[in-house]
Amino acid sequence: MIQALTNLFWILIFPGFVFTLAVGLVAAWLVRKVSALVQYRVGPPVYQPAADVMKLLGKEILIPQDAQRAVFVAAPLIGLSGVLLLSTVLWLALAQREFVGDIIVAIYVMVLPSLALILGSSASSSPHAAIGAGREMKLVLSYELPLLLAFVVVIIKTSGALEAGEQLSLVAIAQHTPVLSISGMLAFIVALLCVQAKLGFVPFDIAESESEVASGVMIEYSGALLALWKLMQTLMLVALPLFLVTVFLGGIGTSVASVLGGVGKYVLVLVLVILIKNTNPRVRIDQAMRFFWFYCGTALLAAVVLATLGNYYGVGWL
Amino acid sequence: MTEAVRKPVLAVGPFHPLQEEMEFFQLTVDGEIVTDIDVRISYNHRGIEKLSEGLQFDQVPFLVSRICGICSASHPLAYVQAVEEIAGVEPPERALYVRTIINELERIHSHLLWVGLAGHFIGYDTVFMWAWKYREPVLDLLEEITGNRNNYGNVKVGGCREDIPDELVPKMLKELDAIEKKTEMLTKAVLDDPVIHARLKGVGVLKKEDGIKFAVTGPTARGSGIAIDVRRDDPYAAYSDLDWQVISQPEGDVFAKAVVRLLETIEAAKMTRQALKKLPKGPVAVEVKEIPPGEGCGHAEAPRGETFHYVRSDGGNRPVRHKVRAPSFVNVPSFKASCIGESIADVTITLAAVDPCYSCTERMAVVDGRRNVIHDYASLLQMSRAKTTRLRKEIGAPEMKLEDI
Amino acid sequence: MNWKLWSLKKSIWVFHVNTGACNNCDIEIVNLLTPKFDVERFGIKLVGSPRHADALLVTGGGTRQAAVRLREVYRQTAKPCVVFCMGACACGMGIFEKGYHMAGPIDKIVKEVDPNAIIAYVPGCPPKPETMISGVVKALSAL
Amino acid sequence: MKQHELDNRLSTIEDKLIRIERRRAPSAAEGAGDRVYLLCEREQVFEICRFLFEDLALRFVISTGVDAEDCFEVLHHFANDESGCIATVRAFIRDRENPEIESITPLIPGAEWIEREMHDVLGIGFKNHPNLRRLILDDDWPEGVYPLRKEVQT
Repeated sequence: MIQALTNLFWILIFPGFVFTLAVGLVAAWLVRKVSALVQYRVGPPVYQPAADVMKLLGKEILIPQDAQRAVFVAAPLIGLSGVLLLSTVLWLALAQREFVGDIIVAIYVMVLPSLALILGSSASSSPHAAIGAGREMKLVLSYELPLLLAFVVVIIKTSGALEAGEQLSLVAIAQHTPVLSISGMLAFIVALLCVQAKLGFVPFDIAESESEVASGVMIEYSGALLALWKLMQTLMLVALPLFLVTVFLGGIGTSVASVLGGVGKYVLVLVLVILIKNTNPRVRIDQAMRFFWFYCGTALLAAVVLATLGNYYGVGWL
Repeated sequence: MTEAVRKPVLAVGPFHPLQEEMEFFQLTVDGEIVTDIDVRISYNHRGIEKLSEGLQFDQVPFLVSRICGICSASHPLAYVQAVEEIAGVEPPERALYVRTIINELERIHSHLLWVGLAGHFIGYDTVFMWAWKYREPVLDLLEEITGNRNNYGNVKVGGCREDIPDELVPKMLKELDAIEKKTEMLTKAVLDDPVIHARLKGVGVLKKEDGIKFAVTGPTARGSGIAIDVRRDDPYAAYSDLDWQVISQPEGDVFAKAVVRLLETIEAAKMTRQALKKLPKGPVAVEVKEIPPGEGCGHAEAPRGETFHYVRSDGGNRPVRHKVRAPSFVNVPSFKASCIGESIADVTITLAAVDPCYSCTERMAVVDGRRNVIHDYASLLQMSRAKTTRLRKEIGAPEMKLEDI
Repeated sequence: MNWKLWSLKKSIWVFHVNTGACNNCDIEIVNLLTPKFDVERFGIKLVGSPRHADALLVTGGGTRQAAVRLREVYRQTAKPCVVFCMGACACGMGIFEKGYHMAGPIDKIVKEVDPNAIIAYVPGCPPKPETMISGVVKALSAL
Repeated sequence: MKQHELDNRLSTIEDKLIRIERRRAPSAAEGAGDRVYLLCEREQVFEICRFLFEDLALRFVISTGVDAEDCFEVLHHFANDESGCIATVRAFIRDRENPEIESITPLIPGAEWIEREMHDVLGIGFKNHPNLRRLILDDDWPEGVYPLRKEVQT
């Protein structure tokens, strides 16, 4: 009984939903504040993202006449639950509970938000949303393969040091820091760019382009449903960098020192994301595809070869 | 298909954070190439010509200054000149100088505004923020003279309503120096930038013959080598006393229009300074008792081109006919000549280059009959920006940073 | 104060509708975004879809052609929302009151769709950016 | 082309006109600001505009439609940018019931919009106009109501 309650507490409050949400809101504020400072503006107050979401929850929900209602309403829920699942898996793995969260599960769950976006915008039957959905789909196609390859590199890197049957376990992978090698570094950089695309940030905000016109995937959404999308994005700001931290940077431990270190790693990844967002112009969808498939793909193939060689000859830094 | 496209574009798409006037463009494209353009105006038709017939001669300037917020000094001036022509009134010399100064300040603020928006259209948001920042002091000066940041309402038949206080002149001279310096810097940054060259040169060419056929005016004409300028051709206010040049460029592309506007801004700052230094003493208005029957044409060079007003009087206290021709009315249709055959990534900036009362490029729908693709304004803007990025890579230009400007 | 009201006051997403204005009010609204005024400080953000908006900034007196579109936009806006009439034209059609092509004023057009619409007025020709900000603040404190 | 030369050239088409009126803007600087009005019947308007636009190479400025109670007037304004002169062709349409005049759009494409506008607000028909659709009145505007006519009260 007590065990069940603790688990519930873990999942819902700390470090589950509520905690993730709090971190996400702060992260979202950081994104806007830093962007404003770059443009010589003051930027919003710290409670701004929370206020935005709260306000949207209190507003009316309009569903377009021609929309497929069930899918239209279900899509943001699917997206949100996808991210929640991901963050829970991550937290449990990080806190080294007895949980056999495996990296494949995480990778599959990570696709859910993008799929939900495509579903939702296709269901809203607006030409703008249709364009957005088409772009999102192409974007997913372009970054999903490099991301997978990046994880393959990690699996190769860590497999030598792990016991049989543990190679795919997130808990086990979190014990290692594959970024401290050439192949790991390459994989990390590519994965970071993929995360940028997953978050829908410049230079890969092709599907949304919120800064100019919200004629993107969410154009027909309003009220609480829009709030769900915003929440999903907020939670992704926590989950995705955290995933990178877990897989590449050795995770967050349980001792005080390693928690502090872990927070530092998370902030580092987040700041990297924000900086990339603010110093780059938007690319076109075909440029993004070429970038991910050709450049990132080549780099990762090299990384896979390096990692295999390193494993075979026992050279850690390759 | 058309219905399905039009509805969402009109109801949802047309509005944009950088809001502009309502006009609706429908572009027909074949692949990447624009083959036809259809324009629907009327969203902004307020019936000013009819309203004017119901107002007294001295009330009309307030109406016509609200034709366009950015040309709110040139429209009343053109009207007042038409009425002065009927009445045979000659305003005092100081009034002519005050009119000149306000019109040139208006030109500076309008051109800087355009430069900012053009920057925004090709993906240089930094240019946008900075140009608008430089523009603020001009608005402050105008507020100090006329009491309003826009809509000055300063001219009347027979002179001006408010004078420029002598104490303000040193401050204005100082501000003008600063503006001129900043604009020169901006001009240099824009003219030396290889990306802007690659992005704007040879784009949206309006040939000289086409320009004459479509009767274009202002920077649109001067960018196509048609060196016309009402300030020189039919001098009004104090322009014949000042030392200045008509800027024109022969190429006819978007780049030429940008160059014309930037150089004109510097020229306008110089003219304002000269006029301030020469400012004669005396009253700023003479009394005008009544307007005799007759007809008069007044025209003035607004930032976008010639504003033309035709007024007819029957001896009463109201005009019986008042025709207004804003420069955009003839400049806008000219993209029938300059846009057709261009790629859609370049259409936004080509339309914006005309500066149609600060860009009507909002209301656009692109209909591709062959591929069934609908592009809205956002995707056009994106295409335009993506092209900038691509060109930047091709010439190996460094990433733009805020400090570079 | 309940959380709905608090959050509504702290996060105002606005959508801008021009219904036949002379562009002055529009320029001043864009001016609000630039570094000098920076309304993001107050949580005010311009959005590109009326469905996301909490406030409609309407400029211009409402021409016959634009009125139809304004009604459509109002219907698409998620409630609760506030309609801000920016400038003299939007408040009472100003100098264009007798024009034959006018369908305004804005409050009349909006009330045809929703008689209980919340409408705030910011007069001025054009209102200064400071006035606009203070107008928004006053409208919110009256809620 | 200087002013006196323009005056000379204009007198070559005097037989097509009712008369020529000349005025001078009082505030204009030396050697500038002449206004010339060429009064004619509607049948002559295309030929005169062709002469001004092609032979004299004047710049088309705009057209004005006027409801002058007993007739309609269509004024085509042209500018001579070398002398600052504005030459206005003033054509009378005497038939109030069915006002029609020849379009100059085939000659000057820049006149398309203004002729459509005059068609909207004054109900003047333009023969040979390539695209005489509604331009500035709204989609629901009643047919046959022309706001700029004098009988329409605001």
